[in-house]
Amino acid sequence: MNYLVLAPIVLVMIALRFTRLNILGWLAVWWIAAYLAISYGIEPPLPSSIIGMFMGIVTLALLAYLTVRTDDMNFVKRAAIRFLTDKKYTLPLALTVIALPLLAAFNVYLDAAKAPQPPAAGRTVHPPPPTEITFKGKKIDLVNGVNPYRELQAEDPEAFRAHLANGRKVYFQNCVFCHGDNMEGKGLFAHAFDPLPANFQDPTTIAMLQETYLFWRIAKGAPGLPEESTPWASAMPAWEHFLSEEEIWDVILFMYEYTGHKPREKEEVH
Amino acid sequence: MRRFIILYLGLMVMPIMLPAQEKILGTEAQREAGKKIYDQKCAQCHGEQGDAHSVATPFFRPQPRNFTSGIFKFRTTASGELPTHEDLKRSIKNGMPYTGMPPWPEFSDRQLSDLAYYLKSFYPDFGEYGDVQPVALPKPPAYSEASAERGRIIYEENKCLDCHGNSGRGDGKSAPTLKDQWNQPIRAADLSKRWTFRGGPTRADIFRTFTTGLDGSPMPSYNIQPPEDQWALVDYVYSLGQSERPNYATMATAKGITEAIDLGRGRALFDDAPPALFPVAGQVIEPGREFYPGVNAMEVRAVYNAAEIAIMLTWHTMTADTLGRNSPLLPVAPFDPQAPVAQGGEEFSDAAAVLLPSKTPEGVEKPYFMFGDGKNAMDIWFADLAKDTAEFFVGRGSKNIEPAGNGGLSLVSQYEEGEWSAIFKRSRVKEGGLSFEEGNFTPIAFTVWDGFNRERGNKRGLTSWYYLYLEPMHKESPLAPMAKSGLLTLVILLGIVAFARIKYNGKA
Amino acid sequence: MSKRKIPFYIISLIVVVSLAVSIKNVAESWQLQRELARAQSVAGEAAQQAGPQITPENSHTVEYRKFPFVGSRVAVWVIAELHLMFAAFVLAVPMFALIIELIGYYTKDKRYDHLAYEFTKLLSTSFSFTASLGALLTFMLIIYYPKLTTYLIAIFSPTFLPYVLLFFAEAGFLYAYYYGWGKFSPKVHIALGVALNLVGTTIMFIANAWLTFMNTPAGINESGGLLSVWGAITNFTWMPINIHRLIANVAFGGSIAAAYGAYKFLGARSEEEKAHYDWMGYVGNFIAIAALLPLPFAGYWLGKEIYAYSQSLGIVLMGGTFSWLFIIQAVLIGNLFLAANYYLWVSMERIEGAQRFRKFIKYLLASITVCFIVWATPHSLVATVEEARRMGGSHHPMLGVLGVMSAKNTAVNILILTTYISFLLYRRGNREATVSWAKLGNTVQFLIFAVVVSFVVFLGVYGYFVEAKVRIGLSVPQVLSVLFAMISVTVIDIFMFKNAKSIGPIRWGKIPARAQYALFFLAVTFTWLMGLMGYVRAGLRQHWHVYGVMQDTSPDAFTPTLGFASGVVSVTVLIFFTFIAIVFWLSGLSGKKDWEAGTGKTAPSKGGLDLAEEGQS
Amino acid sequence: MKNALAIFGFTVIVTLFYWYVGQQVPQKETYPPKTLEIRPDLNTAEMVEIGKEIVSGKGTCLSCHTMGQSGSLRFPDLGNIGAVAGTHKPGVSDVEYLAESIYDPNAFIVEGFLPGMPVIHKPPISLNDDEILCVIAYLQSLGGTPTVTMQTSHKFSGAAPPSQGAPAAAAAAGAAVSENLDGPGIFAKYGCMACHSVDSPAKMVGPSLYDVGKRLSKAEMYESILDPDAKITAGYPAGVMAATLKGGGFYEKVSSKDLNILVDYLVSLKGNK
Repeated sequence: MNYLVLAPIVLVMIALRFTRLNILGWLAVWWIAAYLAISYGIEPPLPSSIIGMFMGIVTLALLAYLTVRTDDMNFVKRAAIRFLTDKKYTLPLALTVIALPLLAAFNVYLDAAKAPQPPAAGRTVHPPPPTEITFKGKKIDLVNGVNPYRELQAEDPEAFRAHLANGRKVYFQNCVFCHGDNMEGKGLFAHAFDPLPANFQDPTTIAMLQETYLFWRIAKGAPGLPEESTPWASAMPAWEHFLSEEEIWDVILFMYEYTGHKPREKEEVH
Repeated sequence: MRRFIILYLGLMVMPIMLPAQEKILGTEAQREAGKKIYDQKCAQCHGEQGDAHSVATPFFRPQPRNFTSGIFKFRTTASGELPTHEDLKRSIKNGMPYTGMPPWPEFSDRQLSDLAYYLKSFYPDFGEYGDVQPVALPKPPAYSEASAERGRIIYEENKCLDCHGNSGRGDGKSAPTLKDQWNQPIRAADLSKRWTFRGGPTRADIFRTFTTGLDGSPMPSYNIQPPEDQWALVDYVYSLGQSERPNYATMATAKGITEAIDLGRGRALFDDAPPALFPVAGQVIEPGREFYPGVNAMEVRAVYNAAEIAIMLTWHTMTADTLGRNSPLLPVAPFDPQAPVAQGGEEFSDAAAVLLPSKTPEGVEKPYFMFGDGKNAMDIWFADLAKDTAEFFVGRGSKNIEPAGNGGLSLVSQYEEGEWSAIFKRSRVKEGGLSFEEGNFTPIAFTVWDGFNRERGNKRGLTSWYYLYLEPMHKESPLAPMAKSGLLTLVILLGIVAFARIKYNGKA
Repeated sequence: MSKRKIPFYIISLIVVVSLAVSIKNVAESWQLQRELARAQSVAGEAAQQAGPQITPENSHTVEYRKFPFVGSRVAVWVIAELHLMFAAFVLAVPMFALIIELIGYYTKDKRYDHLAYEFTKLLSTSFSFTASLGALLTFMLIIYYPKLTTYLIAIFSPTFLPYVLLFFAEAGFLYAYYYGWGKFSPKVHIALGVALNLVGTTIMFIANAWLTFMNTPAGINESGGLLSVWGAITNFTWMPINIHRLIANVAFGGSIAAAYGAYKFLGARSEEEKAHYDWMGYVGNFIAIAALLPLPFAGYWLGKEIYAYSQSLGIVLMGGTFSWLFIIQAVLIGNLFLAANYYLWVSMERIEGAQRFRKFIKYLLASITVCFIVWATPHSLVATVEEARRMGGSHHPMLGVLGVMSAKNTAVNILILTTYISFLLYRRGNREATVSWAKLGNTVQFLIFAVVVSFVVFLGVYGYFVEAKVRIGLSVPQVLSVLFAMISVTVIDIFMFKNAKSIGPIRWGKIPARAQYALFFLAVTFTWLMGLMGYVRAGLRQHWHVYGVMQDTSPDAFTPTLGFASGVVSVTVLIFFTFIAIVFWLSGLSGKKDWEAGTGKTAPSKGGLDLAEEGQS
Repeated sequence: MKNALAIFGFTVIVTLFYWYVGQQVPQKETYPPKTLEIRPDLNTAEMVEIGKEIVSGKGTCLSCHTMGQSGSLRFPDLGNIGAVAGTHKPGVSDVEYLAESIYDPNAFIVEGFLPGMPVIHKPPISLNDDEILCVIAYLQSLGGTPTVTMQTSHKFSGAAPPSQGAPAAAAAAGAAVSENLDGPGIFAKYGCMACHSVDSPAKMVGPSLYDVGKRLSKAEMYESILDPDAKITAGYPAGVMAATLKGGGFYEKVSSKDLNILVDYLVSLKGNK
């Protein structure tokens, strides 16, 4: 949130409440205010694709508002026709007719003058997992599989704690450099990678996934991403080459323990 | 006997001291609350007992602080004294950039305080010496160029350059020998990168750091008089780095030039090319893991003409290692957490490499960023700085790197005041391989080996994929599309006016 | 074409339909497939298969054939979609024709009866379109996807004959219902309507079994062999799809009927005609929106079942390749709500006294816009590297929270409540409560809204702090509280406005033309949405014909881009509306019903039904 | 008419608008996983995939070898073979070592194991050179990074018939399809020869079946196949065959017809070859 931008906008909108502006002016102020708030009022700034989409929706809504009342519409229509036909407005009309094409041309110029951007690639953040993977020759069922040590939590808390401790060790010797001490994806080397390492504290990451999904992502890493997750820029290694199956399950236990999230369970079969 | 008296006296004053004690050491409940946080968030690195014996200790350099030693680097108190309560809180909250200690903005003031109380319980003296008084920090006067210039003299007079180097890049002559209190190698700060300052990047931070010193490290405290000179030194250090934040780039832009690319001109060739700074991370993934790379950033510039392209890599390193040899093929023993940190020696030279896909990629698919993969090969332009010729490798994975002659590459390199520059040159077109075309984005990545750090093979610093953009020499004039769009708008507008006039004239 | 000839045309149509249906039946047998294959080989097309000469013995080895120009997949896709759209319409129209007839029967308001009849008029032509398209689809499947078709026939063989027989029953009931209008006693006629609907729904359920089996196969062993037909029918997504389609059909049919009213309104010459069609458009729209409201919940159930069947399939749907499709869907649904509300607001102009509610429009609009924005916010954004770095990843710290289910559930619930409020204001337009407790009633209603909105928002926010299982469960109290608000407020309203004072009449017909365009907008959006959802349901299988059982090995096995799919859906929608225009035109030819008799001078209704009350003028 | 045109125009505009929305989202085509055939232009990653299919299918390697298990094993575990292959014989690269282990399995025996692996580039398994290259690629990928390409040569290259360009995956999967095999064919299909010899009284992992027709009745053979641990030939460990067959899915996959043919074949083995 950028309050320096938002505060004046709010003030102007409050002032607007007490002024008698005609519908066109009113809509124009709203449109500009929405544009400024969306483009500059949010920190960090939104990507331009999103600004475009939001403004599209706002424009649609304001157009709906303009046309919802017949008297408003007639007012606008009459004003437009007057502007287009009345002799009195010839000069401003002529100016508009000249200015708008210039503006359009200038816009093209700005586009051309913009610094080139490296090709952007939309990534699929949660790619669908395969139904099973082969881990060191062993098939791991991702659909119906479970973390084999999860049940210890209830059955043998002592053993479960041992697995957690092992998971903690694995995490802090392998994962912490990128995913960070607090599992927020802000490790020592995180700033050097794009996409940035995943933030496990975020309730929209591991809290939404089954443990087998994590196993797949850890074991297969970026090289094992399916095609829709290209461009494979992720630096996540395929840990199957460096960790044992037990270590991976343990670190998964630890990740949930540390963040306080619960893994998604397989939906009940009805 | 004497000890007995002290104990006796101590017992006598105990009732009086208790409230004061509580202020310094906190209540049982506060320490307990601190311990809870500590055990969950801190013990992995600083150890359950606060003694920095932990699963993660060997993986970080500088190593996590040992709280039982009572030595703290970042304080507002005089050299050798314990830090204040606020100092501890600040260090936890802000963390230390470019070390394993992250900032903890999510801790509330109360949590920070509880933690600080608990940390103090690891070292008994906190209770004994009463409340430590911070050294008063004067309000910083405004920065001035003149003061910075004067600061250069203070910098020289106080022998700062012995460690920090003539240009402040951390390359002083005694820098390679520095060890901390625990006999661990330690590096002098690179003063040209203020964002890496552990104690903070502001002028007040710099002032505090050199007036109070960094206990446990070879950085002593300086009492420079008169006080203006203290600020002159601060201003000089401040003037060495351009900003508090690294301005990391996402792409490098190659500038088109018309003259021939003459490597004899060296760095001057790139005077007009915009620099792009890329962060370098340790290769912590595959065997040969490098947890503390010697280089943390690399600057890239590039120029091209009709026939050739030249890419210059520059980076800061403490020593120019031009003895020994280096190669991506050299074997590395697996990381051994038990082994002491090895450095120095003349076995391995400094080296750097430019990594590029072997073929212009179709779409967004690139070789795996490590050293390519079986599906997509990677070109490695390699510079062993002990030699003056470039080498060329094709990578299909870390264990599948083949030397392939020199790949048509030429190389010049130069070390000056803590900064290496290595310039590669190649013809822009390669039959059946990667060609550089005007207006195209080519994926590019970099790797750097610090010989002093005994980096070689897969033990290295690396970047992820970025892009190299060849800025077209002749930009297409936007006039035609501008005219087109303007005319189209004009026609539409005139159409609207004509329609309205015919239909509504006189009726509105 | 004179009036007298109409029955002749209808009979010919019936003959054609029955023929098509029986041919379809025959076509499903082996025999025809071999015939076709042989015919093809005779025609020399076998050369195109680049395979050996086809003989009776090896003809079943052909797995795919190629449709010229656009390819088999697109051809079957378009035909299937058209068949489905018509089928939806044909199933939905009797449903609300019956509802409206019932209302007319109980209120003794002749207008409803006429309206129901007019809807039914659209039916007979659409029915033949549906059947023809169905036959075409079957042929295309047999010709272009013989392997898949054979497999499905093998699994579902016991269901085909009942299906076809039910089709005959459907035709019989339909024409009896249509031609028997006013000829049977009302009770018999209504019974016919009920039977028609039951048969139609059963037909849809059977067809749903086939297609849901392809998504979530059940009742078979690992190698695809049949274990139980009943198991294959009652697969994971069968019931959710049944319910989803049942509701969606009503909404879709309502919107098309409203479009019909709008079309007639715009072409109407007399005031009375205008009044009638204005009212018809209103009723159609009302039904469409009423059915739209529960639709998202049925959708969530379907999604949940897909997730339960397989995490992979669930993630393909919600998080993977198709996550962007749901952003397009959000735009469509946002537009639906916006247009539906817009129609209500504009149409308030024909209600005297509704001017006093105008000032609320901007708040309702603001609420809709904000919810629309939340719903359309993607989770992972398209951003340049520079932008992504400023955001600190591909998730924006602020928008990231809007991109997930908790936020979207909340947004859709509030959208529904807002639409409900618009309707409430519309309903009160020309009336003023006279009961002594009116003020208290208003306060209580307001409090209910306030509490429910805060509760829904609270649950939405709370959803970020609990595990996935609980979070998914939270949508239930959200929905229930919204339902509670709608029902309790409606009940209070009914009592409060029991003997309300009328401020002025509803001037049917005095509605601006742009409101009618809003109805068209709704119809097109609904249709497009159906096309898109059809695509995602089928596309979900990716390179499988039957998920996990039979792989698609044809050259079309890849999943096309969303842009391409949008193109196909757009073309399908345009073809559909061209056909619909023909249906409208034909039903217009079949003679003008003497609707004049019913309007204008009916007695005020006595029932407590909303619709009936709206009908007052 | 004018109305109808206006409405149609409006419909077209709305449809175009949604089409436009559809163009604004990221455009990505997803292709189904490729079916792999052995072709000379395969890249290493694809070779690994094919190798994996062969190892668990046609090659019947997993009848004896395990992946990622430790403890007392009959055959060396392959879970980390890619990392250790280069270390077994000094001076021999991992590719050469793996090739030797496949073409000449008894040339070098890992300490603690017994010889007994059949050659697999000859009937009945009959992998060709290209398939074996893929197997090597896959073995390298287990714990290591594969380096071989289709052009890699080693000292055994040419020992087996070259590839006919047959689809390897299909061939590998072919094991599950019922074909009209004779007794030896079925014996080969289920990988029996990995543990039992039929042409000589040589002891392998399991007892030789050279003269089984003389030793066992038909009923006993059925029992030994379907419940191997019911009776154990003296000198052989229990549980081995059961464990192996479970891994290979023998019980589920063998049809009663195949079982009959197999037993008939075994009955015919009377040691007079």
